[in-house]
Amino acid sequence: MAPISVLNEIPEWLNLAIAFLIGIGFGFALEQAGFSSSRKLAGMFYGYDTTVLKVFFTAAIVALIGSQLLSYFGLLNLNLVYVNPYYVNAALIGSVIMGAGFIMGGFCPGTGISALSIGKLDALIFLIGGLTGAFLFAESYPTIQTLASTNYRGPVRMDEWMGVSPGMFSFLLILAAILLFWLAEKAEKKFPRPDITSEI
Amino acid sequence: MNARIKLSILLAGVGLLLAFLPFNASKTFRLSPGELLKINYQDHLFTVDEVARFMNSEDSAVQLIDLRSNAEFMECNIPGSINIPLDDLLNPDWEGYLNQGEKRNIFYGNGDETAAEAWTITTGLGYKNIFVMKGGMNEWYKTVMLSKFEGDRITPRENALFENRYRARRTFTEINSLPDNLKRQYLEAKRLEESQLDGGCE
Amino acid sequence: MVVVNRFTSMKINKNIAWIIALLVVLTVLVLVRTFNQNLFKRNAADAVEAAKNNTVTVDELQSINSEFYIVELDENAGQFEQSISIPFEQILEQSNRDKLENLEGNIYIFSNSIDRSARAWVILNQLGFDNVYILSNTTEPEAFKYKFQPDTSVGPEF
Amino acid sequence: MKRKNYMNPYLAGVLLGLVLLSAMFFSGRGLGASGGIKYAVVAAVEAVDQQHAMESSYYSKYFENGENPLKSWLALEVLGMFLGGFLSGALSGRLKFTVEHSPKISKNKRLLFAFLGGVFFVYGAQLARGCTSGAALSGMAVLSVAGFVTMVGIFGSAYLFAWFFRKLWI
Repeated sequence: MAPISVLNEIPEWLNLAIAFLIGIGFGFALEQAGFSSSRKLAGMFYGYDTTVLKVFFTAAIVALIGSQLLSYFGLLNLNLVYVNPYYVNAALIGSVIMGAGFIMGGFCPGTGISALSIGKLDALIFLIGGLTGAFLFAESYPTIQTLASTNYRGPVRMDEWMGVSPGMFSFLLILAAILLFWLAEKAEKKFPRPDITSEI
Repeated sequence: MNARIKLSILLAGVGLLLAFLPFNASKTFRLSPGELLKINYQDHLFTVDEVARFMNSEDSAVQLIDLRSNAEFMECNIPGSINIPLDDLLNPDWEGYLNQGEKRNIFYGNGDETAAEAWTITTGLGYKNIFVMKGGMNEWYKTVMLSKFEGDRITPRENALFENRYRARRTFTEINSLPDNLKRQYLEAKRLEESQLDGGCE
Repeated sequence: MVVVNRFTSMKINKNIAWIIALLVVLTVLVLVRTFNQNLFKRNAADAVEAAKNNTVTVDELQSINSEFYIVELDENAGQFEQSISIPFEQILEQSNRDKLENLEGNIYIFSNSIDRSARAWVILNQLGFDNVYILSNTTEPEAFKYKFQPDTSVGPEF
Repeated sequence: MKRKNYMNPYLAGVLLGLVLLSAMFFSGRGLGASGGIKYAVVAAVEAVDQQHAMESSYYSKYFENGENPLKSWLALEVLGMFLGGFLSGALSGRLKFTVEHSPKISKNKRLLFAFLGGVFFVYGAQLARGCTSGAALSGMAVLSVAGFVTMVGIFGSAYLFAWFFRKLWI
């Protein structure tokens, strides 16, 4: 019965060791996908390389399907898996700022870490910028605290919000992903691809 | 055949399967009917005297849960309890409280019926550490609040028992005699301790 | 040319065969789970909802005109005339489940300790029985019989 | 050592999905990255100016339970990411100190925008309580509305801003 660390008393070192192992897997998968290259990532927004979309949606859907099936077979209690709380203002404004950061820096924090680990110095600068950003946020927190925590909706889930079963919502999401994958591969053929092979 | 088409076929197939799953496993009982029936309910009961002792010693490994309506709860409750009316039992906000492996949750209603229902539902859902205060609030009132020692000579055992009841009675009366606004503050403070699931980038 | 074509089409078939095999295995597993008799499949919230109105007292039985059955859950049944005896421990036996399913009309379950009927009621509700009620021999089993007397002369020490 | 190509994106996606699923299975939570960055800042501020850290409403909540913020799940996971990325780079022959930039822009320009990008991204991630991994990816896997909103917000606004920054990339 899972989640293991929630339902069982496990020593802290083991919990942290699991975190470390999962981190290894996470970093490995990101690097193998090619997320250690900012120009490959940026290709998403100019249509020449849509790896981001493919990896992102495949990963989310695989985890979604896996968790739904494990739950159906009584192996995983989904009620005990963290669901991100929804703060409307914070999510909207924060994600727009993140989008701007993404197109300027060419990384997101996770991909920046995987790029730095293979020696990309631009990723190092990106992460230093990230530390600065986190510091600025912490210092400005008192002034934006209200913005960050108003309009709170709780940990709502899409299926509840739309009033369908989680399985049905997953199915619709999968159909959307299949359509997006098809469009993405069409786009890759259409938009000129700058020569980034020397970089990767 | 490229990877996209293979993956699309696989995902579409599994998606179709998911769309027609007949029940939502995160909302149904995890124990099988047989398992649930076999659990010895008597092993999950506490007497009011035991609960009074937990209350007197402010035992942090015990969480009392009042299943009655909010109005009844506000009128009087066992100090240290939190109020989860039976109607609200499955509200996800309480899941972190009820579904955990550390504290013992002790349910009580006014009688035995509500608590037994709530016990069966939560135990069926796979929650551990769910117990019931036998007799509920009526038994508590009769035994802890109103009983008097009658007899000529008191044995040490009875003495300890009544000592315990008197202490519980005093705390119960003190806390429940607070004006409503103070009582609410006391309850809010309790509520904030609610354990939450850990995750995200927080 | 023909050989090459046949070769590629075989390869495609092999790929699809793997995917189909995986899907079939998953479907079989899901079906096994779905038709497992020994499994609750009902939303637990249904029990919470139905519990709001699931108790009838012995006095109220007099005014019920439609057909009903009383099921006694205690070993030494016999408090009611013409009641059906199904001890609590045996409610899941197939013969008893069949018996309950074949009763048309409301079923009132009774036990001397109401917690036993309450537990049986939740289990039966989650197995899909919507016509089962708890029979209570006291008028309001869940009412507070006392009145708390506040004592404002004693203040808590803060 | 010969360079190997990147993994097929769909296969990499399946791999990443399984990693995320195991995080849910073992720890009941999703993946995260920006949280690790924040913990580093919290720890650094505490080391430099402990009084400030204790007084600030923001920092102090990370010291409430008396634990070192670097001994948290997220911090360890981020440490693991470095090792995982390094292993992958070593296996595929991609380890190299370099600044990757479009030939049309100078190295310094790339580094300047990388810095600005980092500031914006992590600031936004703190506000939205998670980045692409913590909020969007993990959120989508548990069907969280916040996850979907964040995902649409990040990619939508990146597409909007893409036109202004096209010189950086193409």
